[in-house]
Amino acid sequence: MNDLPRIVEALLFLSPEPLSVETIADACEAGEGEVVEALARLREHYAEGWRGVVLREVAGGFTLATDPVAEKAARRLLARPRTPPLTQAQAECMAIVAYLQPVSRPEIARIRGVASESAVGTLLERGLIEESGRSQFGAVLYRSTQLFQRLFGLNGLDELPDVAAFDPTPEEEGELRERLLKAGEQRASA
Amino acid sequence: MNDLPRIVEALLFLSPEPLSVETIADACEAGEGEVVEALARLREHYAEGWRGVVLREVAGGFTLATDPVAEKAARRLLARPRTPPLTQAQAECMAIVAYLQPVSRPEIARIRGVASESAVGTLLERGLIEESGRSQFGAVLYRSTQLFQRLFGLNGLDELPDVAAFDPTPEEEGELRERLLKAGEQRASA
Amino acid sequence: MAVLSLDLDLEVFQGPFDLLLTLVLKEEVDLLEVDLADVVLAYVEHLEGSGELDLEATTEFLVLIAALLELKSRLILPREEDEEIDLDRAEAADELLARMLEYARYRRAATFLRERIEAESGFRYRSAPLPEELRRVSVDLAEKSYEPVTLAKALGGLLRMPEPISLHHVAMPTVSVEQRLGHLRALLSGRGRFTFDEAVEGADRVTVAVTLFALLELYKKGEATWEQSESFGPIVVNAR
Repeated sequence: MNDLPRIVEALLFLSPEPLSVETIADACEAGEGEVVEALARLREHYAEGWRGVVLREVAGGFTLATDPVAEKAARRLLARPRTPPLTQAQAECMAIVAYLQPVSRPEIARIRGVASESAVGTLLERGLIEESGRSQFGAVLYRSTQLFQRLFGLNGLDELPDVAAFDPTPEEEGELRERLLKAGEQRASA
Repeated sequence: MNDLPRIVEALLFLSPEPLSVETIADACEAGEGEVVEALARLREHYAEGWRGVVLREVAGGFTLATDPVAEKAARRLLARPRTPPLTQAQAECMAIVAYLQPVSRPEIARIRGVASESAVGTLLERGLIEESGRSQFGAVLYRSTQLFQRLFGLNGLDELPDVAAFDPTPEEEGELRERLLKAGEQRASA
Repeated sequence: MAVLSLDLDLEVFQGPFDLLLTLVLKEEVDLLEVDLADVVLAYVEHLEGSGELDLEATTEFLVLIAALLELKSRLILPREEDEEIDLDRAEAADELLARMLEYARYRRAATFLRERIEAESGFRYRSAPLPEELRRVSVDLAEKSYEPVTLAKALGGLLRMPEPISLHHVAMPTVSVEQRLGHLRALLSGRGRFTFDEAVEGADRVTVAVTLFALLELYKKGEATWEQSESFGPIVVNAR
């Protein structure tokens, strides 16, 4: 039994990009002729008509893609926002953007006292925040989205709860942003 | 001809995370019974042995993964090492979190008898554990993640073997104690 | 070299480490009389001699020595006067064994997990971006999933000023056990009786700690005893 068609299928499954016969042959340490043959066998299997995934030949080579029969279900599945619980880092970044928007990534990092790339990236990817122009120094600014308001059950940003209840120093006067930055600087140096 | 198995296959192909029967049923607007049946049909096809992709049940849902037969070729294609193995320290911390979660870092250190900062840090970074609130004394608590279940091929935490299974048996324990004592007597009388 | 065969040459005991453990477990050697600092020194010497650091063995050693230290400190400071020390000792030996067994449990569980991740490493999951037409998330499908109060809490937490950094511990300790021993002996011979607070009046934390250590040494040598009528109450030291 020849494993090559199986291996080729696995590579096509994993790769986000179409694969050329040459690339596949290199990865499998096989001849291009053998790969062409393996692809032909795969094509047969995929052509049987019961599959939800199809083998396509496009400009750059071969790739697997979903059959249009699944499009409606796919949209229902994937268009629904994913809402795993927020980690502490994500919640802090989300709070900073929600209360101080528009706010830049360096500013978020300064307030938290730690680099916040990955948390901000996740919030962007989940559609909770979005870009909103650039600061005078050229840094990308972020603001919260409609989706954010929906997922937190808010009708507007003015419905955000008062921070004072969780503020350890309510008697202190001053701008929220400034005080956050000050605390952040101390955290960063701690 | 029923399209459901095809659609389910397409959804599994697209989704970045394992899908529960319920989620699939929602997306397909089908009954859970039908989905279970469709999954059974898919499983048959995938079990035929010529496929490079397998249907797996992990982390509370179904997902597609490549068969280990393709591992070497996949590594060459993606130039990405496979999941790095765990060091002994990491594995011990992982075991303590998996079994005792939520558990704090001092508690992990108490059981292991040594500070475990760096191993816990690596597990956090690799997404195998995550924070889960704080203990009554203010220590951060940790729990295992979905990714942990996926990488260890577990369909749920209940698939972890009973931790008592790793206890020395009463005989072994008695033997251990006795051996220590006997060695002591011999040396003491020598 | 296994930790258990580490050779020890102590005042009350000569032989390998595992024999010492055995004798402590059998209560044939009084843990109170074992100088654990010497055990640690012997191990450090052994490490220096071998020139390499075996992490596993060192971990094992630390677990054992930590358990012994905890036991010993409990023996030195009985919680209630009328509590039988012998009872404590038996309990303590059992606890040492229990702790070793608990660690053994998770060591074995760790082996299981390592084998498991190894066996799973051949399976790879797809992580390709979604096709363009499926990338838009629908706001209409969104339902309330998070509590707004978590945001206020997160932001409020960020307003908390961290403690200023203390450089206190950087200063080199200049006080030795010998010095504090001298200080305590002077107090003992002068008055025969004093409180711990008097002995450390105006001293910094390191000095307080070293003084406590010196006091334990005096007790061990039979020069002093102490009493404390209630938790956190004054500690009265008497010449013996």
